[in-house]
Amino acid sequence: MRLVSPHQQVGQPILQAKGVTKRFGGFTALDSVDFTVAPGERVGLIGPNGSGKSTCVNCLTGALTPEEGTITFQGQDITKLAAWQRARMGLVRSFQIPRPFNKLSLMENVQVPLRFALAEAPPEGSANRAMEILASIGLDSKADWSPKDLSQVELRKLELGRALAASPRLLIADESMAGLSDSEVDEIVELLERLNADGIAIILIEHIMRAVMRFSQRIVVLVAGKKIADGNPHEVMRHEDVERAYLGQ
Amino acid sequence: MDFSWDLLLNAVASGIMLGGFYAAVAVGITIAFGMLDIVNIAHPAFIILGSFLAYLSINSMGVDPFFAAMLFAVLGFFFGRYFYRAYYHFFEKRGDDSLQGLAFFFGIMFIVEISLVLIFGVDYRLIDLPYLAKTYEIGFVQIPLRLAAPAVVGVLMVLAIQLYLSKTFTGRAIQAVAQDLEAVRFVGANPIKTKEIAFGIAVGTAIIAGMLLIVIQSVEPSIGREFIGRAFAICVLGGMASLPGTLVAAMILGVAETLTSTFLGPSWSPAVAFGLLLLTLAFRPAGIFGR
Amino acid sequence: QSAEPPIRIGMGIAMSGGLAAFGKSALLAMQIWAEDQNAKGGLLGRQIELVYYDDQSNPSVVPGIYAKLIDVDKVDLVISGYATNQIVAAMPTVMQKKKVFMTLFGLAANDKFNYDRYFQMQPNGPDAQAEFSRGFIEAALSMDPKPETIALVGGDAEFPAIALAGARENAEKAGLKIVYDRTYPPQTIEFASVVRAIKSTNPDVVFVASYPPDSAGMVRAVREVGLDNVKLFGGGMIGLQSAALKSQLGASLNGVVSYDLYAPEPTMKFPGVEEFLVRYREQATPQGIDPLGFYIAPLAYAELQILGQAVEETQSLDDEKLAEYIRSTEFKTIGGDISFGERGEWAQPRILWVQYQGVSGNSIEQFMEPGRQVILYPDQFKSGELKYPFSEASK
Amino acid sequence: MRLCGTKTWKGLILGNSITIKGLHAGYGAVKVLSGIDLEVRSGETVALLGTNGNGKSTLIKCVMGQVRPTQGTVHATIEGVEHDLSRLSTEDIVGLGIALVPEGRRLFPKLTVEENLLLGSFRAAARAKRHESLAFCYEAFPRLKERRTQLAGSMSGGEQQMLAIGRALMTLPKILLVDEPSVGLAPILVARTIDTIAEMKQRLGLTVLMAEQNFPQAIRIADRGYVLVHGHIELSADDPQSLRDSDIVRKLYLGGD
Amino acid sequence: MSSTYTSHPAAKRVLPKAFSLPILLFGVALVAVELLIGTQVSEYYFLAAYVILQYVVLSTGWNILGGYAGYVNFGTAGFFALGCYTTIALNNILPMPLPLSILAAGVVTGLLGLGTGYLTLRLRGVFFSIATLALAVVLQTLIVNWSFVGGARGAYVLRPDAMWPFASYVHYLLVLMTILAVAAVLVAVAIERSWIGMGLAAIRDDEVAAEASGVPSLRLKLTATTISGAILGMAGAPFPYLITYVDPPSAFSLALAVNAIAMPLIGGTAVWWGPVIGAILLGTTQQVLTVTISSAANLLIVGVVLVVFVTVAPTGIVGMVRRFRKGRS
Ligand SMILES: Nc1ncnc2c1ncn2[C@@H]1O[C@H](COP(=O)(O)OP(=O)(O)OP(=O)(O)O)[C@@H](O)[C@H]1O
Ligand SMILES: Nc1ncnc2c1ncn2[C@@H]1O[C@H](COP(=O)(O)OP(=O)(O)OP(=O)(O)O)[C@@H](O)[C@H]1O
Ligand SMILES: [Mg+2]
Ligand SMILES: [Mg+2]
Repeated sequence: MRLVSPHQQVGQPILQAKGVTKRFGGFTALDSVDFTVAPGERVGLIGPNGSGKSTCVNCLTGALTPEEGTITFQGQDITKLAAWQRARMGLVRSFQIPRPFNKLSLMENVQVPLRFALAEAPPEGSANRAMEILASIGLDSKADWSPKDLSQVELRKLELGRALAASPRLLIADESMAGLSDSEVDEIVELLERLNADGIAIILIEHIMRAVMRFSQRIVVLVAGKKIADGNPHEVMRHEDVERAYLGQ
Repeated sequence: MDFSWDLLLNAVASGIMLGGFYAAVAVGITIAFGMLDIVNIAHPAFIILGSFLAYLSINSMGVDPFFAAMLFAVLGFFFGRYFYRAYYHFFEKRGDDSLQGLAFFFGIMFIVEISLVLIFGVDYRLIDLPYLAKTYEIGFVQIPLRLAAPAVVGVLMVLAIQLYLSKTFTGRAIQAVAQDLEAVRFVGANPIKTKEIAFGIAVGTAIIAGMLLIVIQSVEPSIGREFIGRAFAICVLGGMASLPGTLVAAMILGVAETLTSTFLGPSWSPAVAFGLLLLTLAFRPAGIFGR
Repeated sequence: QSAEPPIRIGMGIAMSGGLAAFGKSALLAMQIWAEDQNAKGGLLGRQIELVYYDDQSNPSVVPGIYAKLIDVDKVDLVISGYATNQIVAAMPTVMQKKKVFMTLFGLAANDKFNYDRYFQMQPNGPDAQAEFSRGFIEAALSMDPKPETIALVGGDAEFPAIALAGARENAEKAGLKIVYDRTYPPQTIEFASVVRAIKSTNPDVVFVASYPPDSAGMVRAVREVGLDNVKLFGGGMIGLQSAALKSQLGASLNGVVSYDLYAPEPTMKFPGVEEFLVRYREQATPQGIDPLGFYIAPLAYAELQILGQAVEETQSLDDEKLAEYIRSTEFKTIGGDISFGERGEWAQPRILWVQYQGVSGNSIEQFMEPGRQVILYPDQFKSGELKYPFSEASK
Repeated sequence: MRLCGTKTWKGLILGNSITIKGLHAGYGAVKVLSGIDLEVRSGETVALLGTNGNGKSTLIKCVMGQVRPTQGTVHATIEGVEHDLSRLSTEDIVGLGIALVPEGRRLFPKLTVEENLLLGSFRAAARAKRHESLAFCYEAFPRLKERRTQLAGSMSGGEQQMLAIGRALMTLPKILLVDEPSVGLAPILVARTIDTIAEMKQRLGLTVLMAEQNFPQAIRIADRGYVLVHGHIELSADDPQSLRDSDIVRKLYLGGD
Repeated sequence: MSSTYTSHPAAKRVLPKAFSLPILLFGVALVAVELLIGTQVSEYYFLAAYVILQYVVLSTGWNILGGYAGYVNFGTAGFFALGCYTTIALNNILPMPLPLSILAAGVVTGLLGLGTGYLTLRLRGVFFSIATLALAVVLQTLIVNWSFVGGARGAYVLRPDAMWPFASYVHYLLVLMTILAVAAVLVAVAIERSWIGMGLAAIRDDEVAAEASGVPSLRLKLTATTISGAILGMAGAPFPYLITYVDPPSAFSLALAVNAIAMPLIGGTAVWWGPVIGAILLGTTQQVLTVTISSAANLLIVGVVLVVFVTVAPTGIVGMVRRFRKGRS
């Protein structure tokens, strides 16, 4: 398992984003967003469609470079680090639209982060570890299948499995439950809770409010690229801006 | 070379005319490669085929090549449609990488080239049209019709196709089909037919570009290979699937070549032209007009 | 008739790719020689068979072809394909087997090897680089008033590079000031900007060294841009010798001074050449091969005449004897009298410089008549006078 | 809306319906559907319920001619004329007047919003009315009008879903198939999207078959429903209430094992 | 928990060892045989074998980038030619034994590969391919204008005499090329079976997702472009000694670029033996055709073979064999 970075002191947030701004052409998708996550915290990130949630994830994990702002992870400035370096530090995400390695088997799909994202790669044990992960997402019986033969839901699970394999300190799950049945949503929530119990902080991006409410200790709401609320789930839900902009009714 | 306005303006004018011709060469690549994702490396071979058809038409039938090229372009269109159908059957239907198609087109390139050698021999051929022998002078800028006429035809061709793509339903479907083949069906269009038409158009433009080429310079069967790099470079520089981009990129390449060749010495012109491409790619990876 | 196996002459020759036009023309001439010779009973009483492989204009297949010809096919004699690259690529193999090597149009290809069984058919003489443009510069100097400046331009390839280097030397020796000296890359389409750049330096003489498509492009660009003040225009423009470009350029050629290897002028009526050209043209036209056959065909035929004569006279296929004979004999061929000197080059160089005069329209037939390609140099073959300045001569 | 009034009228008179009998289908060795009987009658909104991987999308693909049945029949009646859909290609089925809002949206990412919409009017019957249809779409989804020149691929998930519905409407369909319209939408938009579908149905006189996970939302607008479990029809309910009351639904959706 | 899965068949597929002894032994045996038959066999066969092995090296080198990482290099001829010209330049500065020139060429073209990687690091798919094509053109222009290595005029490289134990210089060239081919294949096998190969495969499928999984894509890509470039260049280093006289058109020949792509495709790009089989098959066909059908038609036949092959066996011979095995079991 990964050691806590020497820079980090107890009580310090694991992730801290300050003034993150991202523009596409003239359009500001993220507008000076501040964001912190404490170690082991469960944060829900919600917001209307197009409010910039995925963009935020992309900036945090290095898939996009923000125009302004700094991002600190475990006490270290990671604003300029590449996506893979952040993944190795334990800042791991899943993709909203699944992006499996299509020419690799499910087994190999999970082995890639096992070999690359861990500080000390376990060459011998990696196959067993990969099977464990596949089992935890219920895909162990399809270990040598190609991702092309999976349904949408299975692809989402694989997406999550690949993120798990990278041994995250902070896992960002971008709509991992979209399209799942309630019982499956519960399954995933339980999985996430189990991970959280191991000390992994989790940011959950989801439109399924039942899951968000059940899971989150804190909820952050983005609207049109701005953070409009941040705090206790029930308070946030009663926040009138949030009601107006997001929940409706 | 000493600088003079005379040289500069003439170089730019020549470059634009050359660019018009390059646009005609590249437009088919932009359609096939940029829009349909078909790496048609044999496109230049089709161009040479067009050159020889034009040559044949004037020398054995006495038909004006501009007119004949239109007719042959229609034939080329139908040939292209059937050709694409075969390509579809063997590659796309099986869901293979376009990489396989690449080898296929290399093969086609050899077949077309050598067939031309076997039929027409290996001599350099050229069409000298008396009515293009004139050179107009505007101020001190010289406009030889031999270069200007092909440029005009090339530009008109690109504009006409652009109009077709943006204003007709089939045209829009052609743009859409490369992005999501199956989804085209959801709007009621047959994607295979759509691609057939697009590839047909691409081959048609090759035939016309071939006619323009043999009016401009002498042609022998293996000369087409030399256009592969330029045509693809223009397509990429222009942003892959954009015809206005292709037109502008062709002009840029043409002007860059004539300017270097006038002021720096011609031997550096490919380095300048392709260096430009490399720089563009390095700083704006999607090309000038990339979306 | 004869029970003896045929004498086999092997070569690799370009039948596809960029050099194919020359390769095919040369091969046809050689086949005609083989027919002629076989009709006369062959050599040493044996029939002659040509064994040839397509080198695709690609020198990297050449070593293999010659190894196969010599080792596997066990041909009796080898000759080269067209042009320097192919010749040089074959040299190590041929030298290792100590074969006599008659070669077709290598530019100074033996300078590095100094192989004593090498004989080369292009009439460059031992110092090809300097010799090539000598006639052109002399023609330029013959003008009155004497020209003062010269522009040099050529393609980025082996032949133009050597031709330009020679022209540079000769021009400097003649006291001409070089006002433009540039090269252009192989895929150039648009020559007007090159010509305009040249024009802006205002030279008296323009020397071009080019390959076929560029030669045509250059001449057309010159016509369009106009070189009003230039006194003499021309150079080593390969391709102008071929029927295809001659007929396409037609009257645009008037005034251009170009190098050539044969011209149907009265001064060049070597015995047998006219009959050869008649037979060549009969076969060339239907095969899509150059129908005039001036550039390479007579010397390709002559090459085998020389080899044949050597075999007949020495009554042997022994390479040492053949080489000895060829080295020491003056041959009378349809390409003229030839004797070999240093490094297997022609002892007496014979690069022709011709000026196109009185061309009208685009018919090929006119080029078969004398008077269209007037020989200016060397004096021995001179058949007319230089017209100048260029704008006058172009009329 | 004016343009639709006549459609409603025709629809009522001539009838647009889908009839599926004894359908078996799958992907190669993977058998997904077995013995499906299903009917969508003229003017109805039918919900196709069922948890993931139970074959909802596959069923819709069978109707659209993307998956060929191994057994059974798929017929559609359009304006009183019956067609055997299992013999037609997808584009021909769309040509008849059956439109699909596909799973995963399947937009043309590098075309603009407006180009995407206009392509919707490809089929001959829709071309002439494209301007009216476009105005209608922009009225229904003002967001799309705002973003008409943006590339579809750079829109957020929810925006894309609107565009996908808009594009389907541009074909002027008689029958609309919708595969999971609410996936990935914010709650506020889920309800709005479902409402939009209901509204479109009303205004355009559509017949709708909708596959949906979100049971409470689907049930709001459905006239009838089917529940698909492991490729069988487990329940076929003739009114929304009986769906709500069913044990199967409770078990599947409310996690009451 | 982990013990539950030790028996699962997929779990047993632990990556095999990266180094392949059998290939090395085969290579040693091949060289030994070549040395033994040195004087008995016509040089023609040596030359033919040399050309085929040269293609084995080229297609193996190309495949490291094109097949494993999915970056299609159109500029093979540029790397090959740079290898040639390294030999020529070294020969002009200070003549040295050919093996040293080959190593030097590997270093130079490896650096070019590294540079290409840096220059094109933001380019994906076809953009990368076109960039490599452009790079080859720029390189050719530079060589054409660089008179030290002959420029447009070309350069001569004369063969020295052959030394013991080689029957001739061609024999020596053949043995060198054999060693090079075996080395290239060993490198390809090592990459394929190691974590580099897995990372490249992930990059090939989805670079963004690979990065998110911790794959240092830039570093791996640079590794691949460097190794691939070095192998392509080393294939070119002995070439001047084969044809004695090199000018830019023969070094930057289109045929090289075409073959380097066509051969792996015919063989199959997923595993190391795909390009090897492809090179042997297509290379042999070309060699045989050159000396049997002595006309322009031989290129025609190569074209037809290419077309027929990719239409009939789209996944290459590797795919065919796999399907055959699947069908049997
Ligand atoms: N192309 C395919 N090849 C093989 N199997 C497939 C394919 N597509 C889907 N399947 C399988 O068919 C089954 C049914 O899939 P389908 O997409 O119809 O389910 P669904 O009910 O629409 O679920 P979802 O909620 O995931 O959309 C799944 O188990 C899936 O694995
Ligand atoms: N590459 C891009 N170019 C232009 N605009 C973009 C780009 N990527 C995203 N956008 C825009 O930025 C906004 C935020 O998008 P983002 O995907 O982050 O939303 P989201 O909150 O994840 O929405 P959803 O819940 O629908 O997934 C959207 O309006 C989208 O159209
Ligand atoms: Mg999102
Ligand atoms: Mg579904």
